[in-house]
Amino acid sequence: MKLLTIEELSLHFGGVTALCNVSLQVNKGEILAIIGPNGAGKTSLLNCISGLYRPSAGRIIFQGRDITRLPPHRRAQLGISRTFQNIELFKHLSVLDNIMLGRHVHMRAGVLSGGLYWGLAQREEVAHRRRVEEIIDFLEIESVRQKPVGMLAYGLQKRVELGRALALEPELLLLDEPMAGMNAEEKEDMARFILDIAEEWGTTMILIEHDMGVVMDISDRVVVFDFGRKIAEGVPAEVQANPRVIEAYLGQQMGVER
Amino acid sequence: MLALNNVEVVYDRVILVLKGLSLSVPEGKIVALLGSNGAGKTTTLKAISGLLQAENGRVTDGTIEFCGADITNRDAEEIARRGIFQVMEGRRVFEHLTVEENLIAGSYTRKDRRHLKKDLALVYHYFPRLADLKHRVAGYLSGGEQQMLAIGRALMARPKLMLLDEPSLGLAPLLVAEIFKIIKEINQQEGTTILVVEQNANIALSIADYGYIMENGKIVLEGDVAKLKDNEDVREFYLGLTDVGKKSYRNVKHYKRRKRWLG
Amino acid sequence: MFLQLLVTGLVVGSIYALVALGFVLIYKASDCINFAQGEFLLVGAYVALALVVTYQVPFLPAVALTLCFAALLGVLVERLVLRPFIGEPVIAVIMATIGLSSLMRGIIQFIWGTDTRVFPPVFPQTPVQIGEVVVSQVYLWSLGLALLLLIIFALFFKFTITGIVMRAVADDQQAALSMGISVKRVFAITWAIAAVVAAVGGILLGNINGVNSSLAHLGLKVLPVAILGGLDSIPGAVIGGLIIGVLENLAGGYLDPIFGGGVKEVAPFVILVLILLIRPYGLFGKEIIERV
Amino acid sequence: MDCGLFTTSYEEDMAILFAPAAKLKVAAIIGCLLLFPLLVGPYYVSVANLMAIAVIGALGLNILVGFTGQISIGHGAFIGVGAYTVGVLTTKLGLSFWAALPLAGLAAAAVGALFGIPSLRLKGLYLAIATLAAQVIIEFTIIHWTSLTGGSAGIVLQPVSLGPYSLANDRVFYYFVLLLVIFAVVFTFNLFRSRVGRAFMAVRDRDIAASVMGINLLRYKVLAFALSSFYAGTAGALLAGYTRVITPENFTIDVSIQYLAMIIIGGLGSVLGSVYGAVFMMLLPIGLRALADFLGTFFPNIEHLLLAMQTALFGLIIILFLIFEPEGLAKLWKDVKNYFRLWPFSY
Amino acid sequence: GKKEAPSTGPATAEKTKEPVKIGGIFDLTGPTADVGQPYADGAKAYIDYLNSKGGVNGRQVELIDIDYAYDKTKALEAYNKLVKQDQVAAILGWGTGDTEALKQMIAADKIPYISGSYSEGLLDINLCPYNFLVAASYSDQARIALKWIKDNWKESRKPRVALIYNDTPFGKSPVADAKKYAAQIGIDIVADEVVDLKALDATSQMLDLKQKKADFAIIQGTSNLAATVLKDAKKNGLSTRFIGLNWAADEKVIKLAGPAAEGYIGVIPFAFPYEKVPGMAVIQEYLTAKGQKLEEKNQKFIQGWTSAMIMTEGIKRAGDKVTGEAIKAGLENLANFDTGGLSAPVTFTAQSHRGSEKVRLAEVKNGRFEYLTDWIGYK
Ligand SMILES: Nc1ncnc2c1ncn2[C@@H]1O[C@H](COP(=O)(O)OP(=O)(O)OP(=O)(O)O)[C@@H](O)[C@H]1O
Ligand SMILES: Nc1ncnc2c1ncn2[C@@H]1O[C@H](COP(=O)(O)OP(=O)(O)OP(=O)(O)O)[C@@H](O)[C@H]1O
Ligand SMILES: [Mg+2]
Ligand SMILES: [Mg+2]
Repeated sequence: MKLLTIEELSLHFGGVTALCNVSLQVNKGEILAIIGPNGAGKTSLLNCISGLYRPSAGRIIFQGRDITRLPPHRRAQLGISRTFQNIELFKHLSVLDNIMLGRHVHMRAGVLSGGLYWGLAQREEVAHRRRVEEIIDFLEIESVRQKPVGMLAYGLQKRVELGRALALEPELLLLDEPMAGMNAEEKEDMARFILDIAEEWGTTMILIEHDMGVVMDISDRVVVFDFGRKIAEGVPAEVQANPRVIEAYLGQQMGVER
Repeated sequence: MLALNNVEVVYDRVILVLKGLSLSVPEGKIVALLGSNGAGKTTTLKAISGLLQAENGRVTDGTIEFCGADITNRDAEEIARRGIFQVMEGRRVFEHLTVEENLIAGSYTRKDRRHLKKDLALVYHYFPRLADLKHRVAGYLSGGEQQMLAIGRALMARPKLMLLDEPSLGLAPLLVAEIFKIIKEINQQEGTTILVVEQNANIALSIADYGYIMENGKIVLEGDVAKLKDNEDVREFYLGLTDVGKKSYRNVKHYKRRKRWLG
Repeated sequence: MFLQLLVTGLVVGSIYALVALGFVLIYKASDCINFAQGEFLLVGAYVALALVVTYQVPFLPAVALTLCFAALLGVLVERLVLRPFIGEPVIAVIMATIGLSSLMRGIIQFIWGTDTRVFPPVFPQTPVQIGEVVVSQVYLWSLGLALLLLIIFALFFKFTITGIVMRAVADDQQAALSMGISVKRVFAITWAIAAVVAAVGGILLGNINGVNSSLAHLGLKVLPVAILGGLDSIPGAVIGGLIIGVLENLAGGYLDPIFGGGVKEVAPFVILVLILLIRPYGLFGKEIIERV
Repeated sequence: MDCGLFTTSYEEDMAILFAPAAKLKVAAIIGCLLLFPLLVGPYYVSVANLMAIAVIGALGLNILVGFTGQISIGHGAFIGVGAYTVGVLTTKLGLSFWAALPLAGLAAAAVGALFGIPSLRLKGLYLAIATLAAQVIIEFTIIHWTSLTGGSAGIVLQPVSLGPYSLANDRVFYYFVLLLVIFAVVFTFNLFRSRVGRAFMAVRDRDIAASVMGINLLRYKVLAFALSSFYAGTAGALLAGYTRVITPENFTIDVSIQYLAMIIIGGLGSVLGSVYGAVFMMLLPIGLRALADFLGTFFPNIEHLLLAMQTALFGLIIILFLIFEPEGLAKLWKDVKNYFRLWPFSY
Repeated sequence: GKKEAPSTGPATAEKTKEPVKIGGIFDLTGPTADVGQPYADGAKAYIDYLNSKGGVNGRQVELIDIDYAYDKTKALEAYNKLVKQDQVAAILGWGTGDTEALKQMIAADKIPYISGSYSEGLLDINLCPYNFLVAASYSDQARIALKWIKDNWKESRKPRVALIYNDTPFGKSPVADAKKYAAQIGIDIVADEVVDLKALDATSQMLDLKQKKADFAIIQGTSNLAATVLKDAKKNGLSTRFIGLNWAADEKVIKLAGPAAEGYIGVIPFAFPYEKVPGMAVIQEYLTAKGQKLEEKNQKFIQGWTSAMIMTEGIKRAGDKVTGEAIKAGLENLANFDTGGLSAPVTFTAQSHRGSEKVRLAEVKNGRFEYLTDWIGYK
């Protein structure tokens, strides 16, 4: 079952080619890892999928629908959600509000109803608060739920960001280096959350990560990028043994480690 | 060369982050500082380089000595002039300047401008990639390129002590290896003393001479690299190794999840 | 008429460019707009005036003294008012400079009152006839001076280390600090230069028909110039100044009789909005680099 | 002391005032406000009335600047749109003030929304200057569309009556505007603990992330402009109904700046801050004048000096505030409260 | 506000009586401060002088003055404070815009109001029963200037006249009437030029005048505007002759414009300090006692002095009951009231508050205004 199909996608910035004729398929329910050297265009690809960049050529098809020209918020409504390489939380808002914002597309109340806090708005707030509390429990961040996220430690912020993306109840979850800057123990936690999400919610995920250990262990399939082109694709073990990948990305040591 | 004695750091007058931390960096060596998120590693570096003030933080107790002089709570620029250069977390290159202008800005504290050309050549020698990108605007470089630039910029200042804050953050494995190789080279060929903060304990310990491990604002373990590598906890929590070798993230999951359900 | 308006526009535009330069300098170094630029202009004009009229100092030494004073004032203002805002959000800085403008205006008013004061004639009063166009000599001076200063600054920012460092500070103050760049010094220099540039503008303008508090409005009026050119672009300031000077005069000349005055004041803003809609960072402004 | 409160349901947890002490406090404040005009002369009531109008305007600006992060230097002009709508509708079309009041809000909202459209592409200072352009352009229109607005002479309105009472009576107007202010404050409070308000804050903190969370940036930015201008228009309409004289000077850039000062001094992104800020800024000139009068009895010359320095002091106070309490009066007040809540156990 | 307390009260018994409070809404710092300051000084000086002579009807006069910086909003605030808080009996006001804006309230509150504005619009006795104009209205002034132009016109073609004014109610006040009158008597109005009150540049307007070949231009503005216009006219080589109405013609114009002011004609309703008239001797005496010099005062000082004199005369004639109505009646009692030569004689009646219709014209010669005419009207 294809959830997302990318056809011949290209992206240019002035003279820089960030993506060049990239085609890719993501199947429902899988965890697809994208790896590649810095500046290979991994984040750019996610940006194209979530609508922050407009590709110069090519198509993006999500659940059978061409979304290439849709603005980001429309894609969110269709069920695409993401986290960012450098945490992009709403710094002055509490953890709760941040995750509530993830529910935005599922809520309806407008200005009037919200300002009067009457009827729909009030009912809705309570109902969605319940969902949000579940996510908070799941990510084990109960103790900080009322704190402004700007004050939290890095690792916790990463979790909140995951929570916010999750609150949208996405079909497709894009994770851009969720484990960067974490130590081994925290990586383990994050890996556990990702696997649980896949298992319990059945969410499809695209994961960018530089830690090969993690990639090899938790992804179903791996795609490798270099200079904006896809240079390899396959199950983790296959990719790891691919000489092109070793040369461009892993280096000798990593390649042979297994 | 550098010594921190019982340093306490407080943010916003109330948040106590460093709780009596002591460490020392001998001249010409590479010292690694490891620790979990939020342990206060960055804070330690900022305390040394004087950048705390910009964030409303202060060293409230203890002393920081550099080459025999007390530099506790001094201005950042003064400390930099004395030869300490911090490469900040998250690279922080000057986005709108070109690569070369970034490097020139790095040489600001140098008194003699005559060596500018030579210094530039040296940086380009270590990072040939930067030479190709000379005239590109730094804000659009990829993460790894920016990291190279940040280190290159530090080199331009010819510091006695270089503080590196998570140089591997977000870099591809190949680059991580390369950058650490260059760090080692710089240390050996230029004689620059280096204090490096890293999450990637494997690689950090592979080039360092000495290591500190901190938790919660204090040093909990220190020693020669070899000794650290043997330590049980370090192996488990920092190197991700178990008795049977490398553990799998999939297995971790089941183990932890069971624990969560039981608990 | 058209030619005359065009020429008048160009020379007036050169003064705008000069004043806009003050905005650009400060923006380049500290990413903030100085809403008190008009008051700096006024101070320059008044100080020169006081020296010339009250203390009978000859004009050129008086100008030199004024510029020194302006530099000092710039440094002082930076030290006392702006320094605490290093690293604060834009809106706080904007408001601080608005407060500063109010403060300076009050003090100026207290010292010099609100009456118009006039310089004894320095530049020859007889206008120069170029073809059928008449231009007063002060304007020609300002045109020349503005162009000269603009070239100097463009070179300064591109090629001197101080210039590069100033731009670096604008990008990331903390990183600059970590490299031993004295952000304070950079700011002090910037404000000093900006105040000097403003004073030059003030003296030139004061020589046209005198000095009163309305000169300070020029600060606001020139904002569109700085934005149009792109807040951080020195050539932008020049081109923006000339464009707005010309368009404003043409609009004033042809539309004022229809609308009954005031078109000159809005024309720059209308032009500005139209251009911003197409180019959100002005003609030559640096884009805010936003990567995720 | 409100420590140790437990809630058992989300409804309770999410109520604004669930502690009895808080309820009591609010009741006491409202009681004082109701009694106020009976205790002081008409002049102070009229000052309070202008203050109340300013509170509504400041709330509006804070929605835009403080909560949504879109800097605006054109608020004065949007207030003017409201005032002139009332002026034109009542004098030219013979509409009653009561019909014109909501229309004024809507007209201002429409104009605000129009000038809010560039906010999608313009950020920070560039947007600020675009709103400055709005200010200048609207002001120009007001002054030069003489047939409609009376040009620089302005419009003089007929007295407005509320049933048997005349709004020209300071006390009557006071109770009327007090009601509106309370409504506006509560409305704003509620807004920012529900969906739309949260989206505004998300746009402020990080608009890219907000768009990825499904927030339509253009819609919400324009909505913020419209909503903010609706408050402004209402404030303008009230001003028109109360003073009965509308002239362009009421809506200059200085007014815009004064409103900015209110919300910055009060506290950006704080509902109560808008209230404190508006009250403070309206009291400032009166306080200065009183101070001058008082000092004048001792030193006959100082009052002249102080009056001349009013502008300067305005600037100085803003600067000092920004330096010493950048988060505004709201924060200051919170600190004081926190201090006394723990008192005498504060360290 | 500044209270003009008596410096040397003469009769001690009278001091126990409540002072009469009157308000002053002046422009000391705004765009018309160039003329507003000396005007306010003059008014305050007169009250001080009056108090030193025992006040009115044995009561001191307290002038509570507020600087409103030519801002109608602030004028409204000031008015509210004066009426509601200080409960003044009458007010000396200032600008056209603010006086017009306040006129409804003035009528409702019954506050006799003598403003520095002589706008025709304030003469409607039904709308403005409490406003009094102490000099010829701006419209009348403009008509007189036009009539003078016509009377002295030698050529066969019609004279071309331009109107220069500022975009305020003050500036626009005489425009429509002047145009109407010009059409009546056969003068072409060729241009309307709008110049800001504080403008320091009027180049484009002067270029327009030059193109339209105006023979004369009538200026309605204040000293600063007039000076800017005169200077830019000279710079651009115009041959137009300029005539300034009341507020645009005083010594300050000469000071600011220097040689460019030569030949400038003023419409002058009040006396210059250097005139030898009985009223001036009083001022001289008062100023000398205060250690000040008459030569340092200008014509706008005299104007303020005279206005305050007329106001207090009304209060005096109101008798012991100083209510607004009584003061109004007192003022309406003035018939050919002689200000000691400081202005034309003033007459108010219950039907008309047009205090005078007469002015003198003067021309700047060698840096000084010299009269061209005696007191003249246009009829
Ligand atoms: N907004 C932009 N403007 C200009 N160039 C850009 C922009 N975004 C990305 N690029 C360029 O596109 C290329 C790909 O960048 P991208 O961020 O996708 O890399 P990446 O694979 O995510 O790298 P990393 O692992 O370092 O995050 C780089 O060369 C980068 O400089
Ligand atoms: N400017 C600040 N104000 C207040 N608290 C701060 C500030 N900076 C850091 N902290 C707090 O100090 C603690 C230590 O932070 P620090 O950044 O030094 O940790 P770190 O060890 O570098 O972590 P990481 O691995 O995430 O970079 C954290 O709990 C953080 O919340
Ligand atoms: Mg990336
Ligand atoms: Mg850190």
